[in-house]
Amino acid sequence: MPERILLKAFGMLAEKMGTDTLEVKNPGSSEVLKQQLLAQFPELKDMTFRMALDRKLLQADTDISQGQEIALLPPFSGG
Amino acid sequence: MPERILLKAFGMLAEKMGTDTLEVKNPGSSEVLKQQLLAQFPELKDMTFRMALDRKLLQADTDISQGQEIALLPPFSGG
Amino acid sequence: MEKVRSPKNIFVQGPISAEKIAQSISNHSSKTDIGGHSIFLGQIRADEKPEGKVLAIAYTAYEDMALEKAVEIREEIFSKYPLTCMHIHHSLGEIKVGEICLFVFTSSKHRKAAMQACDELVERIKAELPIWGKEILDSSATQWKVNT
Amino acid sequence: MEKVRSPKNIFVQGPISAEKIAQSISNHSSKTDIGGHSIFLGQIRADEKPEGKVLAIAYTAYEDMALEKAVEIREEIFSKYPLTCMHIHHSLGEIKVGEICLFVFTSSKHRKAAMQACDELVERIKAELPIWGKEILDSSATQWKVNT
Repeated sequence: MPERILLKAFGMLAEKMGTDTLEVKNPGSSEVLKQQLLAQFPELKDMTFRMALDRKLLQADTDISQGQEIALLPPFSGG
Repeated sequence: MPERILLKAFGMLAEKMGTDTLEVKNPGSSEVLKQQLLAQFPELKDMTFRMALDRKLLQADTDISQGQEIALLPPFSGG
Repeated sequence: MEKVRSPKNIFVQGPISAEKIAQSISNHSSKTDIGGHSIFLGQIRADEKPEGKVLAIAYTAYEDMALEKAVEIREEIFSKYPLTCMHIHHSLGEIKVGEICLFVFTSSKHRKAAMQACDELVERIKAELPIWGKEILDSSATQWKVNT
Repeated sequence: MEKVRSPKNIFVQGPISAEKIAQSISNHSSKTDIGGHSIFLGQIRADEKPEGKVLAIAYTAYEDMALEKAVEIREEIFSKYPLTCMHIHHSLGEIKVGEICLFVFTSSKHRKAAMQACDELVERIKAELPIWGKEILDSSATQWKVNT
């Protein structure tokens, strides 16, 4: 049985994707996941966003293990 | 009749002089007035203070006219 | 031994009231080593946009990540400045024009530390906490806020 | 035409209450061009001196000169920073440890102006206003405060 991972989307990204949670097959790394998402949601291509793994911002391509929490974060605008 | 001027003293200066107002004969300039005060109140010699004329700090020796308000100001410590 | 801080909740549902701010100030009167408090308040502005005038901002956050990041920021600011206290409160939900959405409060023995820490905290909150504001306009359009 | 400002009273008899601060914040909720408020509060510290522990500070001022100078400082700060509002309140009389003796409040569209103006105001108030604090110690001695 392939690993499934849970994605969370926030702000404008969740709005564009039409959902704030998404369950996908674990593609193994954050960069592969990103390419998959851009293929599935072409509207993300025009948007700036970063990814977080287990609530830490990713700075580079990173392996994803089962049970980890992935999030898609548009530019912050608190305050 | 010689001109009289009114002096105001504040903070530690008023405490040392034993009064917060003093009427004196107008000596004509702030520097002469200062020397007169140091002679009359020797304890002022060890103290740092500035003078104000009509509520403006004096930067240099300044003529004093009748009716002007002279004040003796120890270092500020508000806030 | 390292002091372990559990993530303190910084989020408040709805606007931050002046009474809450007053209460927070009063709570510090027993801390007699404090000489200065620095407070920053963020208030919702009725900005005029091409699409309409801002009536409110609706805030959402990735709360777990924001709380973890807030702990990290707190610890870094505490180690950088000699502070007595530091408090961060950010609103979630819809906050109307004129209401307060951010309350940052630092206290120290001498004023400089509180002031510098407060400035730095506000900058870091805006740049590093995963919080998003959606502007609600009088044209009933909405628009995602962009921090500058 | 030059706007003539009559000296606004900055002095308050006794300590500044948290309720007064809350009221002042609330008064600004109708000013919908404000995005940020910066507040500084000075609180009396229980400093330990060789002669005893501070219980209170008794403030006196050359009020007429202080009010004239405060007008000058206000005008200079208003011309330097794009501020919406600026308020200064300083206590006179005896203020006990833990109580608030200085309340400086600036507001602006964007946060930087309010924060920088608030810092500069506090520095100028301490350096330029003819106000004196006499520390009342638990040994019942008194000692004139020195600003550092």
